[in-house]
Amino acid sequence: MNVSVEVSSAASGPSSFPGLSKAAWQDVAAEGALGTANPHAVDLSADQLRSLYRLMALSRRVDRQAINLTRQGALGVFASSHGQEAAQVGSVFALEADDWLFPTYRETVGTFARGVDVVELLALFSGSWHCGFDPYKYRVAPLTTPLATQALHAVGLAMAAKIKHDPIVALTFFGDGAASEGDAHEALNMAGVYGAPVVFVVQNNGYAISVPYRLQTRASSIALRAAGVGIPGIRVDGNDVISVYGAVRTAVDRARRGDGPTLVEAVTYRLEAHTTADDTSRYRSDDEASEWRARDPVERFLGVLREGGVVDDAFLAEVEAEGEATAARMRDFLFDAPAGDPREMFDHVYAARTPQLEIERALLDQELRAADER
Amino acid sequence: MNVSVEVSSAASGPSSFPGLSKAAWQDVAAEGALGTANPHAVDLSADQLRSLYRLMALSRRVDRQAINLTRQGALGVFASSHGQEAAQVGSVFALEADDWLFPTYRETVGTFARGVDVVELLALFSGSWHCGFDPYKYRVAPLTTPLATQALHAVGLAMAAKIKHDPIVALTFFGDGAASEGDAHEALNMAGVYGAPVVFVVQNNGYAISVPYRLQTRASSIALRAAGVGIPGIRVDGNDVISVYGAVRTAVDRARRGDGPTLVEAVTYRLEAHTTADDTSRYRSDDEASEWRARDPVERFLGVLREGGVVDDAFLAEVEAEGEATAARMRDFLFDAPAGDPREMFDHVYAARTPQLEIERALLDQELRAADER
Amino acid sequence: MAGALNAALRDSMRDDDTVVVYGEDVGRLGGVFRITDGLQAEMGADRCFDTPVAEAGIAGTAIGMALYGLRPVVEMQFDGFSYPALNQVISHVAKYRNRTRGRVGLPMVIRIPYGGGIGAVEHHSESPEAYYAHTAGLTVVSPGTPADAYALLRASIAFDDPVIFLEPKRRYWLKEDLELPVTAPPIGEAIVRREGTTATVIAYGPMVTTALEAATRAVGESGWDLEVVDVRTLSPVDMDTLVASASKTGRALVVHEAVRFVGYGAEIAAELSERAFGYLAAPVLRVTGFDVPYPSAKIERHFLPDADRILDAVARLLEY
Amino acid sequence: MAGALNAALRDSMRDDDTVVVYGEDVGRLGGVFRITDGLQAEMGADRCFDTPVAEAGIAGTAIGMALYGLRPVVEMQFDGFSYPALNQVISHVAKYRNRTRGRVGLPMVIRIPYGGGIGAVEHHSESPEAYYAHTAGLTVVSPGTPADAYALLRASIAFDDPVIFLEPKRRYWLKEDLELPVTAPPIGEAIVRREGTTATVIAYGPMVTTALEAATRAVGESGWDLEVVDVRTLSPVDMDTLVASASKTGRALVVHEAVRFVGYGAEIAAELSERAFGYLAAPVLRVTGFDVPYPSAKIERHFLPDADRILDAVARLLEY
Ligand SMILES: Cc1ncc(C[n+]2csc(CCOP(=O)(O)OP(=O)(O)O)c2C)c(N)n1
Ligand SMILES: Cc1ncc(C[n+]2csc(CCOP(=O)(O)OP(=O)(O)O)c2C)c(N)n1
Ligand SMILES: [Mg+2]
Ligand SMILES: [Mg+2]
Repeated sequence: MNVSVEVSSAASGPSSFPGLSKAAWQDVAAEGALGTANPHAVDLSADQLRSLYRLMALSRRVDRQAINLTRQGALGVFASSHGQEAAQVGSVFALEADDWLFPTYRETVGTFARGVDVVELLALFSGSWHCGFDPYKYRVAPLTTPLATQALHAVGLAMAAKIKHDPIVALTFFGDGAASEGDAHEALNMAGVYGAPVVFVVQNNGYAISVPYRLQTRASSIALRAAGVGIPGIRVDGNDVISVYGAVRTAVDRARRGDGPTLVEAVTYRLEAHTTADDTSRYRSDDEASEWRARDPVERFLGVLREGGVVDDAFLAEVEAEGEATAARMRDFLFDAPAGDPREMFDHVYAARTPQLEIERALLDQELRAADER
Repeated sequence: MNVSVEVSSAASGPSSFPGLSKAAWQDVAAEGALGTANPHAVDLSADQLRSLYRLMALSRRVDRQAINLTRQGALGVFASSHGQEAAQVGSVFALEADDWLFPTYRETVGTFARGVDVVELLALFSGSWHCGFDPYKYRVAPLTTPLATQALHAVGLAMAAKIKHDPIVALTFFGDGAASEGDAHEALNMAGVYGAPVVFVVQNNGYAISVPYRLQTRASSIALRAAGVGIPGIRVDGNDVISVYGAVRTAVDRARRGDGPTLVEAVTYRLEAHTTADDTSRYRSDDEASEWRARDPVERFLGVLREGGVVDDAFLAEVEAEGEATAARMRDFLFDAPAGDPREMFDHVYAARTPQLEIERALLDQELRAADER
Repeated sequence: MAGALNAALRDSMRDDDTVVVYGEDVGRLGGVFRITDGLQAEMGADRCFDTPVAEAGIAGTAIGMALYGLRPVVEMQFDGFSYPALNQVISHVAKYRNRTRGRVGLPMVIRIPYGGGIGAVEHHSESPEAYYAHTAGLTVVSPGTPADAYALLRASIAFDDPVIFLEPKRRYWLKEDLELPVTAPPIGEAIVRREGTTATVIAYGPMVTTALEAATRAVGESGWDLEVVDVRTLSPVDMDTLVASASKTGRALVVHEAVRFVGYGAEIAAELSERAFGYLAAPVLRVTGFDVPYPSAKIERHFLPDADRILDAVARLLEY
Repeated sequence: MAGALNAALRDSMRDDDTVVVYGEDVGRLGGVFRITDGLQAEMGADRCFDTPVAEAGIAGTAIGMALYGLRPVVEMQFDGFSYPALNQVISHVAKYRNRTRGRVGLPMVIRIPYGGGIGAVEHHSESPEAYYAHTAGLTVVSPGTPADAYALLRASIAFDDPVIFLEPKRRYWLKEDLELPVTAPPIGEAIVRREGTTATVIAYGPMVTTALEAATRAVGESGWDLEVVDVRTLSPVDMDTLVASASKTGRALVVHEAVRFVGYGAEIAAELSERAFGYLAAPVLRVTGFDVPYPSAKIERHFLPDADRILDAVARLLEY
C-alpha cells in the first residue's frame, strides 16, 4: 500500500529562465492523493532573485561560523541548517513584513533571513538568555525546543489575527520527527477547523536525530497529513529554493485571502549532524550524505542564476564580503559574551517580583557578595 | 476543497440474501483518496447471523435498562449506545477469543457483546469501583474516559503480541471527537511504524457532546487520517451491522496475518444525549435525530433477517426473554449495590501497602469506628 | 458560584473586547457546568466558541492568542482532562515571560473545574493544584466563595500573567447574595474568613466551606474558637497572612482534598514550621485526601476531608 | 554512572527476556547519553528499538506492553520532554492497578535523565520529581551513586509496579569502582551515606555528591560533623530513616535542584517537623533551586544549590 513519490531534484529547478516563472511541486488534494507535478507561476524580479541568493549565501556563512564557534566553546551547542537553506530561506522570503514566524532550534538561518540580529538569535546556544531577541520587534517567536509545541502557538496567533480581521499570516516550521507528536496533529486539525491563516512548513530532512524517516512514519509523505484534516498539502523539492518559495507563497497568499491553512512539506536533507553534540557515524553512511551534497541548494541556485545572467562576480564578491563581516560580528560578540547579572533571573518570572522572589534574590545577592569577598 | 462522501444507508445492506456475502464500504487508499464502494465477501452462517442479532437486541435492552437505572439513581451517569449497536457489536463480533478489546465509556454494549458480565461492566457508572471486571478474564481493558488514551494502550499490547509472535489482535474504539486528540495521532502513526496488529474503530456518531462533526475537523472523513500515516482506512455505514462486521473482519484478518493496522470509520449517530446528564435541546434539533431513527440499526438488521427467513418468532421471543432476564439481573444487582469497605482504597495503590498508607488506613479505620459509635 | 463565574466572564467580555472565551462545549452548550452559558449568544461566535477535543491545542493556541494581544480565557472541561495540556502549560505558559527576558507576558486564564464530591466517574475529581503551584511562572488562584469567584476571576482576566484558575466544582451550587460587581481583592492576598484564638485552619477552594463548618461546629461541640484562613491565591501565596495567624494561635493545620504526599499542604506546613518556629506549640498538621488515586463515587466521602476529620486534627493539635 | 546504568539494562535484559527497551534514539544510536549503547546490537531490534518522536506514545504503548506481560523500560530523552507523557503517566500509569482493583499491575520503568548543571539549552535541565512524587500510585527512584544506579535500576525493572527512574544526568560521568552485579537495596530504603552529629543533610540524585562535598568541607572549615542521608526512593519515602537521623542530630535540611515552592523538600520538611517535633532544635530548612524557570547556561551555577549554599544553611540551622 505504499505509494512512492518521486521528488525530482535536478529536474525540478525553474523551468524557464530568465523568464523564471514556474516551479514544480505536488499538490495533495483534499481527499489526500498526491497529485502530479503542478506548476504554479512564480514571479520574481532579478532584484528579488539576488536578494534570495544573498540570504542563502549569508545563511550558509552564518551556519558555518556558528559551528566553528561551538567547536571553540563560545556556543554550548548548535543545530546546523547546512543543506536546508533553500527550505528555510525560500519559506520566509514569502512572508510580508507584518507576518509572524514560529521557528524551532533548527531554523536559525530562516530566522536570520527573516531579519533577526544574528547575535541576539544565537543567545539560546551561547547560553546568555533563552531568547535573545524581542519577539515583537521582529514578529518572530523564540526558537522552540519542545517539538511541535510552537505549531499550536502559530495557530493561536493566526486565529487571533482572524478574529481581529488583521490580514496577516503565521508561518511555522517543524520537522519530520516533530510531525509524529500529538501537538502537530492538534495544530493541523485546529487550523483547519478555524480556517486559521497559518502555513506549516515541514522540513523533512530525513532524520530525527538518528531515526530515519522510514522509522518515523509509514506515510510516503508528511504532506499527506493535510488530507487527514481536510486542508491542502503540498510536497516540494526542499533543495530548490524557487519551488519552496512558490509553494509557500501560494500557501501564504491563500491564508491571507482568508482561505485557511496549508501544509507544505519541503523534502531536504540534514547534511551535518543533528547538533554539534551528535555523531552521525553511528547511524548513517557517508555515501548517503554525499548524494545530497550533490544537490546543494546554494550551489544549485547559484548555477541557475549564473546561467540566467542574474548575478555577476561583483555581486557575488559583495555577498561574500557581507558574509565575512557578519561572521566577524558573530565572533566579536559571541566570544566571551558577558554572562549578565544572575540576579536578573528573578526579574522576569512575573510582571513584578513576588515576596518569595525578593527573599531568594536577597539570598543570591548575599552569596554573590560573599563570593566577591573571597 | 471538500469532498463529499455519500454513505449509503438503506442501500448498503447485504446485497444478496440468504446467500449473504457482500457488504459495501469505501476504502481509503494509502495515498489517501476515498475509494469507491468496494464490496468484500462476508461469509456468515445463519447461526452466526442469529448470534449477531441476539447480541444487538440484548445490547439495546441493556442500554435501555441502564438509562432507567440512572434515572432511578442506581447509576450516577450513563453514556448510551442507543443507535450505535451495529457499529459496536459488528466490530467485536469480528474478534477471536484471544483478541483484546480497548473500549471507552461509550462502548458498554460492545463490551457487553464481547462477554463482560453486565453488572461488573457497569461498576464505573454505579460508582462501586472504577473497573468492575477482571481485564485478564475477558481480555478487555477498562472502559476509559480520558479520550484517545486507550488507543495507545491497544497499540502497545499489539506491539507486545507481535514481539512475542502471538497471533492476536487488539481492537480499540474511539470517537470522532477523540480523533482530534494528539494521542489518537500518535497511536495511528506508531501502529503504522511497527505494523502492530491493531484495529482502530472510530465511531463517528456526529457529535462530541455538543460539538458537531463539522466543528471537530475539516476532513470529510476520519478514515482519511489513515492516509496521513500510511495505513489502510475504511469508511463504512456504521448502522449496517454486516458492513461493519465485514470491514472490521477484513481489518482483523489483515492484522492477524501480520499486515499491520487498519482504521475503520463507522458512520453512525448518537440517538440519545451524550450522557444522562446532557441536554441535547441546547445544540441540535429533533428532526436530525428523527432522520437517524429511521435508520435504526437493530430494526434494519431484523428486517433483513426476516426477509431472508433467518429468524422466526420463536427465536425472537427467546431473545426478548433473555433480554428481560438480563435487565432483571441489572436491576437486582445494581440497585442498592453495597459500597464495599472503604478501607479497600488503600489496598491497590501498589502491590503492597506502604508505611504511609498503613498510617492513613489506621486513620480512616478510626474515623469509621467513631462513626459507628455515633 | 456558577452564576458568579458566569457573570464575571460576561462582565469581563463586555468591558474588554480583547477577552475571548473558548474550550470544549463552551459555546452553544454553555459548558458542561453552564459557566459560559449565554456568552456565545451575547458576544458572538468570534468571542466565545467551541473547540475540537484537544486540550494541548486549547492551551497552545491560547499562547499564540495572548502573544497577539488577546486575553484568552480557556476552559479545561474537567480537572483530569487538564493533563494533556500540561506540556504546553509547564514548558510554555509558565516560561514565556522569563524566556523572552520580560518582553512577552501572556495574559491568559486557564479555568479548571476541580475536586471531588459530586459522585463523578474516575478522572473527573482530581485536585491538580500542586502540579501548577510547583511550576514557577504560573499564578494559581482558587476561590472559596461566590463573591471571590466573581472578583478573583475578573482580577485573573485582567492580570498580565497567566493564571490557572481552579474552580471548586462541588461548590458551583453554593449560593450567596451578591451585589455585582464585587470589588476584586488583589491576586496574592489571603483572607481571614473567621477570627479565632484556639488554632488556625488554613483552607482554599472547596475546603473553605468545610473549614468554616468545622469552626462553627467546634464552638458548640468543644468550645474551640478556630481561626479560618482562606488562601485564595495559591501561588504566589500570601505567606505573611498565614504566618501571622499561625503565630497568633500557636497551632495550625492545613486542609485540602488533594493527596497529602508532596501536596500543597506540605509547602504551607514547611514554611510555617520555619517562619513561625518560635511561636508554634504544636507541629503544623495536614488534613488531606489519602495517598491513593481518587476513589469511586460510593466511597469518595471517606476519602474527602470533612469537618470531623478537621476537628479530630484540632484535637491532636491541642494534645501537644 | 552511565556505564552502571548501561550494565543494569543489559543484565536485566539478559536475565529476563520480557524486558524490552525503547524510546527516541535508544536503538542504533544508543541514546543521546549512550545509556542504551550496544543493547540493540546484542539483544536485537525486537528488544531494543527506536520510536517516533512521541512521548505520550512511548508511555502509552508501554502500558499496553506491560498489560500483555512484558516489562518495558522506556526512555524520555530529557526531563523537559517527559511532560508530553504526563497525561498517560498521571491518568493511567499511576492508576491502573487501583482502577482494576489490584488485578492489573504495570511492571514498567520510565527512565528520565534530569536536572541541570551541564550547560544545556532551555527545557533540558528540569527537575520534575515533585510532579511524579505527588502522584499516588507511582514509585519514584533517583540514584545518587553509580552503585545505586546499577542496583536501583535492576530493582526497578524487577518491580511489579511502575517506576519513574530519575537519572541525575550531570552525574553520568561520576566514576566508582564496581564489582558487578552490585546487590540491590530494596526500593523504599534510604541510606545514611555519612554519619555525623551536627546536623542532617538530606539529599537525592544529583545533590548527593554536593551534600557529601559540603560535609567533607565542613570538617575542615568549621569542624561540623554532618550526617548525610540519601533518600534514594523518593516515593514511597523511607521516612523512618529520615526521622531517626533528624531526631538524632536535632537539626536537618533538605537539598534539591528543583524550585522550592511545593517542591519535594516541602514534604520532607513538613513531615520531619511533625514527626520529629520534640527533637528539633531548629526548623527544617530547605536548600533548593530558586522559584524561577531554569536559567540559561551562563548563569545556571547561581541557580543550583552548591556546597556553599548548603553550608550557609547549616550555619543558619546552628544559629537557632
Ligand atoms: C517534545 C520533545 N521531545 C524530544 C525532543 C528531543 N529532540 C530534539 S530534536 C529531536 C529530533 C527532531 O527531529 P525533527 O523534528 O525531524 O527535526 P530536525 O532536528 O531533523 O530538524 C528530538 C527527538 C524534543 N526537543 N522535544
Ligand atoms: C482528554 C479528555 N478531554 C475531555 C473529555 C471530556 N469529554 C468526555 S466525552 C467528550 C466528547 C467525546 O466525543 P467523541 O470522541 O466523539 O465520543 P462520543 O462521546 O461521541 O462517543 C468529551 C469532550 C475527556 N473525557 N477526556
Ligand atoms: Mg528531521
Ligand atoms: Mg462522537
